Amino acid sequence: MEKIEVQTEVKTENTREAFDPRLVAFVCNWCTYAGADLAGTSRLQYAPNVRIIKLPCTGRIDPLLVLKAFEGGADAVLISGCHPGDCHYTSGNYHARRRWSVFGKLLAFAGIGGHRLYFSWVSAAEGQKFADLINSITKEVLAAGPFDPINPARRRI
Amino acid sequence: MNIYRPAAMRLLDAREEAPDVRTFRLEFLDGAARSEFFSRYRVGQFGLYGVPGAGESTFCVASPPTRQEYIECTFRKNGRVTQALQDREVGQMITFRGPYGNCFPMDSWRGKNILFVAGGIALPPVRSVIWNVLDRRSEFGGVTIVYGARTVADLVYKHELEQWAARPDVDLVLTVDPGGETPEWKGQVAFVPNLLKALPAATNSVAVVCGPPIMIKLSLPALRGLGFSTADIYTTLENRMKCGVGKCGRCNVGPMYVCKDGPVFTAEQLETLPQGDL
Amino acid sequence: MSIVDAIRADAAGLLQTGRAKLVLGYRSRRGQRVPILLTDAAGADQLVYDAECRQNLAAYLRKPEVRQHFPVGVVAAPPVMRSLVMLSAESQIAADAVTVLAVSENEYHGALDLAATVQLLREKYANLAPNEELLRKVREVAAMSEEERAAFWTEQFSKCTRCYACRAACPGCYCQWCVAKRNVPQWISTADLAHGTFAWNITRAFHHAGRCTLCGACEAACPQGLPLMLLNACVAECVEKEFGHKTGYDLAEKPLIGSWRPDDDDGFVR
Amino acid sequence: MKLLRADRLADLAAALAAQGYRVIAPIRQGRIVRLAEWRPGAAIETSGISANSVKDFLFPRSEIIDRYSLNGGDFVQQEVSPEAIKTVVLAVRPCDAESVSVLDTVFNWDSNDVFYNARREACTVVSLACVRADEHCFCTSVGGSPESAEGADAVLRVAGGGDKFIFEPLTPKGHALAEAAGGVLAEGVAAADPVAEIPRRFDVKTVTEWLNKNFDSPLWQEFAAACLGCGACAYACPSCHCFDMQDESTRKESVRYRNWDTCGLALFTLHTSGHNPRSTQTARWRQRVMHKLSYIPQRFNLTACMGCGRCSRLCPNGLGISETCEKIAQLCKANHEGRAR
Repeated sequence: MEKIEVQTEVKTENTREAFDPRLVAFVCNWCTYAGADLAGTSRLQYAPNVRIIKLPCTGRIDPLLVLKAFEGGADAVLISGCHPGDCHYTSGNYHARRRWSVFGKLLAFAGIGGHRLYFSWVSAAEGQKFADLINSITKEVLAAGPFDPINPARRRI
Repeated sequence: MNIYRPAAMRLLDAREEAPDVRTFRLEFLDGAARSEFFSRYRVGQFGLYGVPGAGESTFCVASPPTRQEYIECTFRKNGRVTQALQDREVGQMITFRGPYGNCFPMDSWRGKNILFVAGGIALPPVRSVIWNVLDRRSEFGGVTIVYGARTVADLVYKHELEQWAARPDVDLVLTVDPGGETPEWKGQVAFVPNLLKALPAATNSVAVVCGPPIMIKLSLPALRGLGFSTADIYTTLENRMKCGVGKCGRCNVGPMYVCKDGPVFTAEQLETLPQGDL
Repeated sequence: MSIVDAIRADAAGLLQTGRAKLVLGYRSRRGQRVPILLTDAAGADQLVYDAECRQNLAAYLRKPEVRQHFPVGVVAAPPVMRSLVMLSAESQIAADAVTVLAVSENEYHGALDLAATVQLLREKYANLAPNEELLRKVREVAAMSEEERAAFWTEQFSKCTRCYACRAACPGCYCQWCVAKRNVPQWISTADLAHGTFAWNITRAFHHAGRCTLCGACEAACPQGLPLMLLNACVAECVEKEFGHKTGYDLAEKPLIGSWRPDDDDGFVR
Repeated sequence: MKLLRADRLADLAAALAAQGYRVIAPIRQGRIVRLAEWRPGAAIETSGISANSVKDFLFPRSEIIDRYSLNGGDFVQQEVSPEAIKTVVLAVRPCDAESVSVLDTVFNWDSNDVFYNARREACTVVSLACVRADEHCFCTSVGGSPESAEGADAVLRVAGGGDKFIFEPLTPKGHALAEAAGGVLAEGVAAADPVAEIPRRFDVKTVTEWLNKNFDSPLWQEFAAACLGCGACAYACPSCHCFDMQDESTRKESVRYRNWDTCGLALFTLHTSGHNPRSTQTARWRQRVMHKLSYIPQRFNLTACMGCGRCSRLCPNGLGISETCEKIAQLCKANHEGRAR
């Protein structure tokens, strides 16, 4: 946990004028991480704004991790795992899907909208998809602007 | 003055005592803080050791006031703060507040025999008394130490146990709980309270008892059986603490604040405090 | 026989026959309705019931001091009945640990076991009238711009003192180790800082997905007047719409977040 | 005699704000009335008692007590100064004003808490004598009174059937306030309206005596039966003062906060080992009652309950200090009569 806080910590407060989005991606070990790895070994270029955090399975990703990421300064969070039916642990991604379906709507209701929280399936073979995904999310977040600095989810000690 | 502001200490040495149990040797970074501490420190008092970002934790000061170059504490890694403390490396800094609480009335023990009874990780508070007594050996009568732990590995201060065992003016009884012995173990295999029953009857003696609640509970009747009066049996209480200075209310037991009126209590005082579920 | 008389008679009966060692009901105190824990049939005439009885008595079933008196009788309106069914479905209480004194504003249904309670809920209370006022407010917040919503909740959460009255009042909050108690790491900051109160209130609402029966006890208990039911209603609406899940109508119900179906909504996945 | 028209309370607030005071007053927010910072245009509610108390402004919910800049394994202590804004708390109840004495004692016995003292020094308390009370008020049972001026720097007394207040400065701070109020206060003569009648529900001495002897009474089970274990009563209580200390940090900075805490929550006494010396809700409720009415009286010769009734007003489960004390008083009375017979 300590590592996550460190990686996502605000170094300088972004402004709308000079905005370099910070995207935190919680990915599963078996599909999306391998997909991201493939994107790298295939020399695919994608936005350098993403910090990838590998977990065993999307089923492990607790909403509190996402809140911590927002707390620490993430402008957007991506959760990505295996396609339905491909989960290394049979059903972790199905559990995750249901969880994020509810949590995303609750978060939106509380003022953290759709362009802050993303969910996707990226398999180990989909290096291109991963690169495209990161590029498009970065573009969207760039358009949306920094995660509102007065948003209550952001840590201010 | 901000009473919640600790002093900065540097970690001089960290010794592994038992699994997850370490002894820290610390020095004050500020000379004034050091003299202030040693002008007030009496044996039995405690301090709050902390790491900024993790918080503070309460342990006794395990070194005696007769040694003023450093202070020592011994603690087990168990929660957030103790983890952060043990993650500190020699040369790095930690915070310290203290000394807090009351002390053992050692001056009133002059000329008396002293029996120390300790269990497991509770040797540190007793250790500061033991060294204080040994550093002023001529002022006291016989010294007996009964120390037990669950297993041989759980005994702390092994190096000092050897020193005490070698001294002709100290009777040391070491024991481990049944099942905790190793093939090389030469000490006793028994529970501490059971060993106490075999000791000679008390005359002109005081006892200092420190250990897990169950050990204290069973040791008190054994000591009474040896002839100790409840006023001559001393123990140190532990409660969760935050402020250490009688404000935060956490260590409240009956009308007492353990941080101010304790941690040292006689068995006689304990009898007047609420028993059972505090 | 009036509703209240019937409840009193049944409560006394349960205690006398030993079908219950404790009855959880409501009494009147200084104009308020507050819980009463009866162990003696002689006290049954203190019981009252009306629409002002807002505490969800199922919350007491996690208390060790109450659990030692199982089996118990519980005076329960439909949302409380649903909470009891939920607790049984989530293995927090044995099916025979409670007898339900099933009541609604204008009818008393007798002392029922949980199976009969489910039957009753399905037959008579399958479609509880939605709270129009609450739904209107949910729409109002949902219609705000994102900035307005963030500002709205920032202001609301700023009142939170983290007394956890909402948690105490809720039967769904049965975790012995609430995440708000955990400090390695400190998941939820305990200081009066926006991110801590945000994390607490959002996490509380989320953890009740599929557990909340919209009984309103949390909001009624909040000393600072936070509109907690808005969050609960948002979640409840989502779970019903997306997963067809209605809490507390099935003793074999699987916890919503702990289960899944292959055809769950996929629309939000990239 | 200084008088204030009842409809000019907001003008008084405005005049004080113009003189640099942060003005705190009871203001309606949704379904509850809270002591909050007064802003121009806000109406001051004097009819009931606020949900929160003066405590919020002397000993706030969270307060920074230490600060470090971090650099790996080393740190540098940074300056922390107590935040003490010149504040006036207007129209609080006499019980609130009295409660300050408990906080004064706790934060200053043995050693002095600079954070509390700085706020206390900068705070002027203006109480409003009660002409109305509700069914939860019990100040008269714990030695208080609806017209008590103890702890207040100035008192407002309702006069003229409710159309004006008598403003009575009592301390130098109160006089300074009268001066700052300027023309809003008019000279005149008026007689104070009769204060609220608050029945004595129990005798606090009898209760304290019972408590001193009955830690082990099986009745605690019954007293605490309805308690579900939240901190609502303690956080609303004007004299509950227990706190926690927690660090909040980033990689570069760490701040130590003092946050409210309460014996009602299980975490309060839980040891790291998992052992909890106060393991049941019954024991926790007993601690709260004992601390107020037995331990603090024994230690400081003070009663730590002012009878404001917030605990029973707020508790959804009908617990409160007065409920427990009434039961104890009834018990004592029954025992006494039993012995007499």
